[in-house]
Amino acid sequence: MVESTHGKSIPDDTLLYLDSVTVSFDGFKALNDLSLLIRKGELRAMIGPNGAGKSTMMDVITGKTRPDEGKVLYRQADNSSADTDLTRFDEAAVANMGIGRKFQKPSVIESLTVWENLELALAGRRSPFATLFHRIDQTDEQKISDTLDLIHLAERRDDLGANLSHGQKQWLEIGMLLLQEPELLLVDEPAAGMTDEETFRTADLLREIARERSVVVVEHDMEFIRALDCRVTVLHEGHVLAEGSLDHVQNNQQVIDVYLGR
Amino acid sequence: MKTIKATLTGLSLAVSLAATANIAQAAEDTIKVGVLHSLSGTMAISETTLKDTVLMMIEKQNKEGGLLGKKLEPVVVDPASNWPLFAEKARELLVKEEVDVIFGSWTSVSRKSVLPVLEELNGLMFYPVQYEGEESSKNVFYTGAAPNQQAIPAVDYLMSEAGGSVERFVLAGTDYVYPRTTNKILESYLQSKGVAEKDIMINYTPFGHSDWQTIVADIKKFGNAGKKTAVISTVNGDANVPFYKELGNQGISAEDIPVIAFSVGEEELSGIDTAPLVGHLAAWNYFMSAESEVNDEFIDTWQTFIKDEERVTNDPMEATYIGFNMWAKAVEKAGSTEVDAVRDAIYGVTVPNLTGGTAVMNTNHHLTKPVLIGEIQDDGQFEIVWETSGGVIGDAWTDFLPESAKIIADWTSPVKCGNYSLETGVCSGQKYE
Amino acid sequence: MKVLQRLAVLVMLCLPSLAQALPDDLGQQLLKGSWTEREQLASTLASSPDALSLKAAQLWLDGELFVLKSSKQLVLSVKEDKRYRVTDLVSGADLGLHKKRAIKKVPLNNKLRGLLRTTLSLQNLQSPNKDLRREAIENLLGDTSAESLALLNQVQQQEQNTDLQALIATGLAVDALESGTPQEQIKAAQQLGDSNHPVAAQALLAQQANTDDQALLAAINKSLADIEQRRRFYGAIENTFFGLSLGSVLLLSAIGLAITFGVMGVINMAHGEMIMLGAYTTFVVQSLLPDHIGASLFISLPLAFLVAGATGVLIERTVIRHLYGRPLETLLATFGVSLILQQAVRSIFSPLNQSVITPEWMSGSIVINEMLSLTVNRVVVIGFSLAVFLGLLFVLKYTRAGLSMRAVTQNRAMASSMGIRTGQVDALTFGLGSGIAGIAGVALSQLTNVGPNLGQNYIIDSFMVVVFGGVGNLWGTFVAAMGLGIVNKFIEPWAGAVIAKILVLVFIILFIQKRPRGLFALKGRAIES
Amino acid sequence: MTTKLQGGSVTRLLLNDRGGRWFLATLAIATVLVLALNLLVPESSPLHVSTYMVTLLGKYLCYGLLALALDLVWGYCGILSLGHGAFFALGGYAMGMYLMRQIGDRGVYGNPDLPDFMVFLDWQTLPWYWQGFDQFWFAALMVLLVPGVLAFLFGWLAFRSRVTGVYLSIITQALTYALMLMFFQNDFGFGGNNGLTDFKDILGFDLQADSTRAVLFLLSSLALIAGYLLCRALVNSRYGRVLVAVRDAESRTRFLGYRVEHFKLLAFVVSAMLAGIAGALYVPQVGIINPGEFSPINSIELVIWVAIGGRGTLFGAVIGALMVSYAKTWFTGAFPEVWLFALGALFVVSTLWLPKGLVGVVGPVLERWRTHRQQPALKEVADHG
Repeated sequence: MVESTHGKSIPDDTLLYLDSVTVSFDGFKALNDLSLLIRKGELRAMIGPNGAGKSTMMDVITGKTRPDEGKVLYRQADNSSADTDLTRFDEAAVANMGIGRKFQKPSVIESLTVWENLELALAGRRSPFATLFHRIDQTDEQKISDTLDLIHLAERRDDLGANLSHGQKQWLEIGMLLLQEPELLLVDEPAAGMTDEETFRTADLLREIARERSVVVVEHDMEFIRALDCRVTVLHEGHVLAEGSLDHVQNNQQVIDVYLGR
Repeated sequence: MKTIKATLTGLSLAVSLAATANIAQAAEDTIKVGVLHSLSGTMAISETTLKDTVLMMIEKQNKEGGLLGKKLEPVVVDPASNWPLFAEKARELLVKEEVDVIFGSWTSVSRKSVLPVLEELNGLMFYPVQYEGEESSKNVFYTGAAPNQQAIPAVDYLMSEAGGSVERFVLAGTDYVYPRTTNKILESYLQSKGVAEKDIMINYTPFGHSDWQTIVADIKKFGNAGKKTAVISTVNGDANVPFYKELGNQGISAEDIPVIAFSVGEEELSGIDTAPLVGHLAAWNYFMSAESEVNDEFIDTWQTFIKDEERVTNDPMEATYIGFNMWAKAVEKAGSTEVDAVRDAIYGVTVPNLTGGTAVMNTNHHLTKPVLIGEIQDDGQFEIVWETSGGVIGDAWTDFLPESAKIIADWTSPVKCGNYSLETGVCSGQKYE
Repeated sequence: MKVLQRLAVLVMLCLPSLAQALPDDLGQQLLKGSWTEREQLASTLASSPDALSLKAAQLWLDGELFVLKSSKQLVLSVKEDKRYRVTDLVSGADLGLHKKRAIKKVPLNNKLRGLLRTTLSLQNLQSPNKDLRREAIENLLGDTSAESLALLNQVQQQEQNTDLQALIATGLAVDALESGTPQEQIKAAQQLGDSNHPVAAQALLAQQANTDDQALLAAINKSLADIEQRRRFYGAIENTFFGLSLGSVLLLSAIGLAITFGVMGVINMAHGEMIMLGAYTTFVVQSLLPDHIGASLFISLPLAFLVAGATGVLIERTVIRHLYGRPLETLLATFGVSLILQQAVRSIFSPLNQSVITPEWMSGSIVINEMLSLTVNRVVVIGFSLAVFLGLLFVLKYTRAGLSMRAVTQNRAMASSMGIRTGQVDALTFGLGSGIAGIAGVALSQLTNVGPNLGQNYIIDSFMVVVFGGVGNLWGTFVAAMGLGIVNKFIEPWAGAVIAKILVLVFIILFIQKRPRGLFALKGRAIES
Repeated sequence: MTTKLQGGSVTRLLLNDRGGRWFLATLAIATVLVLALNLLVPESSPLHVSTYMVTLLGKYLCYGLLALALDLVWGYCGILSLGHGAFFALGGYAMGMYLMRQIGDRGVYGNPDLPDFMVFLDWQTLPWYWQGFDQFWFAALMVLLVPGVLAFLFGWLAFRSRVTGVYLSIITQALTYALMLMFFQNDFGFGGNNGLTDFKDILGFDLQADSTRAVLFLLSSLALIAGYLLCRALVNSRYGRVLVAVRDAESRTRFLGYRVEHFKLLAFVVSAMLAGIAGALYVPQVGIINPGEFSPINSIELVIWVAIGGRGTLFGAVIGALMVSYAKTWFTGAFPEVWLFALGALFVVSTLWLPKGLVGVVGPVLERWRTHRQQPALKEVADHG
């Protein structure tokens, strides 16, 4: 049992705990005393109007932005005893602790092929010298081609990232996430610019993934959220407004006010 | 207005020259004269004039029937103020163009860069600019002033009654070899004249230094100590204009603290508003204001050649003039343009210099010529206020530096060496024959 | 020698002047005589009561006294195109036109110049003009001959102006310190402690060296300490001024770049050449209107703006237009352009530097006191740079054009969808930046060379300033320029010019580590864009 | 055995680098040809290649290597260094100092312990930083270490604090500018403006002998080939792909768990060392090294070579360097009065009409043409691999 600053107790199967995090840019509070708890193997959807702080939250977790106050406690699978405070590490370190992130606008390496993109993401030693003499082996190749099938890009393996459609880029990026073999995936608006058909496939995929990993999805598309059918957190002005099942939050008066701007 | 028109014609001339420089290569049985002066980059300001001077001399020589019955043919290249490029271009001139002589270089570093090439290919170059000395190459003739033909007399003048019997000296220079060496020489010379350490202030600035406020203020303070003070300036090229402007603005007139410069001539002054500078000094072997028949003639030819009534002449131009005429005379004497023959022929050759006397080529490859001190006038000219009686022999190795005092240069037997140590009797440095 | 003049003046001040003509062979003597002989003549002429000799002396001093070689007459000459119109000094008779070489300027060197000026100036001790009187008195200071002392005492009675009285008092004190009774000496020593005039310090030092009277020594040391303290104080002020003026030069050279590079993101290597164009415009204006030097700068400013601005627009339309979103290519292209412009200037105006005259109203210096004086041209440049900066700020913030410029540079697509002609605006913006550079050129032509390399000398510093200040932030550029200027000037006295510059560069490098986007970087999300 | 293995690895390197293969082949053949025509063919014959040419080409090759070094960091890692000339110059100075010491007592003052410029500034003893340069191995080591260490320190600072884009470019420029000012100072002990010159011989071989020049030319060529293969190996490895990732999407790469700064640093240091080698080979061939080499303008020109040749193709950079340098040599000789117009126009035009550089234009054309005719040859090479 770990005590949070609020004296609230944290369950043992916690994977990630944001402990009253505050971030401000030139006075404007992007995150305002935000506390959030993700359990192992949980699939969590986050919604909220623009500027609610969704992206900033991800920045804080992934070590891109240092919070002014608060901690981000992370409990790795291997040593469930000690919690690490992610705010003390940079992006690379956080990523190597098993937290993968997919950006809002798809960012794949455009001048590398699909295959190379995946190979790049492949879990493994990340130091320059390691990469210098790295030779890809059978199992890795297998992993990659499996992923290719999973994200339906098998036949485009040798095309440049630049030449993929928007949707395909999204998928490729998710594929890259998977190959990182993270414990926690932060997925920012995966369904953006996808056809309905793609959208549902994406939802399935994420549910699939969530079996052995924890996934946090930020999304506007309510249909997509419904398809995910999971616990939903509503962010507003940098702190949690409501939390619970989709129906629960949709009937929450505050939430309605915020969304309809009353 | 006039300047612009003149320069426009200058442009057309330049272009046509460029053309000739190429076409001419086809021409048979000519004597090729290499011109190795920067036409672009930082040094173009000074060197372009010398390129034109050489072209003028060649034109003149050809009008008079050329040399050994052959026409002279200029080969102009642009080393672009880039020192390695000087070496490359020199090689190109000697190997590809097979020129018989090169007139070129301005900065010491460009000369140093060309030197190995000349010595390797046994070329012949005339170097027309005042320099720090400490050199005498078998393949170079130095027609500019050595330190003892500029710096030393300048100090003598300043310390003299007429010069205002100066007791306190500021040695201000750009931080490179020429000022460093000159100031070293001056320092030991001044001390030998009994000037105290505390009465000498030395200051170095980077190339193209443009903000002189602090330094000029310091000079002013230094000069306020009571004793008569003067500045000996080895400040180079571009840095001079802001320097003089600052002097004028901080109200340092030539009567309070005269500045005597070794690198400021008519050409540089043409780029400055000289009204505030009247009375500041310069030491050269030639001033445009020198009164002699040859000078008048030279100025006329120059101004017609360059198609600009206002265009000035300066000391390096005279040095080029002397160098060219000496070479021509030596070629006539030797009856060939073959380098070794010309070299042997040129020792002792005398040609009239533009100030009325004659210049002699000594066996240390330096000239004997008079030293003049001039005061800047408001028309951008110099008023000659002092001159040495007769010529001064250019000294390759100064007597005021311990190491070089032991060394002499004499390219005739028995010494036949550019840096012969009287101490060890060894000829170090060059290694040919 | 001096004594002789002083005596003459003393006599002259008392007696009514008695006429006396010039010796006939004066011309001959002046031309052929030795410098010492000339000095004799100079002092007699300049101190003689006779008006004609004084006139001759004055002309001689101004370098307008000639000798006609043929007849050895003293003459005046006026240039009439190629020839010189010569008139006799004494009779004023016209001696016809002559070649330049037919007449010879009466030789003059610094020594003579000084001699003539001081001696002549003594005539002005009574002059109604305060500055002439000051100059006259200055000449008497620190020269302790009995005669000059007498003169000082004499003028002290008549002098009303308090400054000048103080000056005279200093002069007398100097004398008292040297040759007064012990009490007078001590009093003088104390008195000199309040004077900023260099002679005060000189006299004190001199006396310090050769007295062993403890009381006097104490007084002298105290006074010297006071003077030194004041000198240090004014030195600091002077240094700050130097820093500001260097800063203003940096600001001027960088400010145009702050637009073309800072706002538009064009790595504009041709910026320096825009400055150069401005400077050359000034030169052309001056050579076209040689009689209106005073006004030339004011005429040049708009012209320079137009010339450089137009060139800028041309460059933008022909080259840069095709390179938006490819900043590095702009570096290459503009570098090419800069080479072309340099060579063009070299071909049209010759590779030599051109002389740009500093108008009367911009030369000389404002004397605060004997220890502190600010050079006028620097003051003007500081003021001018501020004016340009504020003007630009105004244009960008409060004018429609400025608004659309910012709109386009911040969000091209949005702007064009709002009906702004982005193409035009780009051209205008670049033109504005270049034009400003041109204006800067006019100012810089007053401080440095006007030659083909002018631009090269400023381009690197300009980039340093803009980047150090934070790209796209005018205030950043301003603070950076002034800051670097002052830092540089406070390092220079103890480190020397070169090291100062190096240290500043190192400082920039290290500073960028701390603030990877310059002084005035935008924080937060903006970094991403 | 080993050779075969190496041959194998080399072919594997060049397997999908047709341009590189052609480039290396041409370079190798040209080198041999030039040497043969210089040393074997008598001067009289029109086919003879003068030593002037050999030295000139040798100089170009050094520029080529320098351009290659820049392309590694700029083309593949997106670091636009405007100060790469500094590393070149430092390498050059290291070599220059060795050559200086080789002069021994053959200097004009015949002083066995001190270079001439120290003598006439009457320095009494050799400054500590000149110690050891009389040993070739030491100098050679310094040729690599000095640029390497400087690049390491500078890069470590800059990349760690995530200085990117134009900010990085400008501080690299500040770096080389500061170095230039330092080396211009005479008190600094490197000959001030005159720099180091008047070299006599290297490892006992007379620098002015044709044979020595030929060897230096050969070495430059070999260095360039080796440098090319090294860079190719780097960019073909997974490391190289990370570099590209850094160039295209730096923060993405971070979130993949790569320490971007380390990758940049390695590339930067390697590149600096290559530049150092280029400088070291350059100096004995041109016979002088002086602070002018640090001038920011040189570094900018270097960037232009790479851009004109084609950024991010390695051999493109080299071709650009050779072409522009040759153009400069030709222009300055052919129309000395107006050549800057030509060079300036060349830069403008090539940026406007060849955005991808020469290789970007010529490459595809040749590719298409080749794909018809090169199939068999390709298979052959592939079989070797």
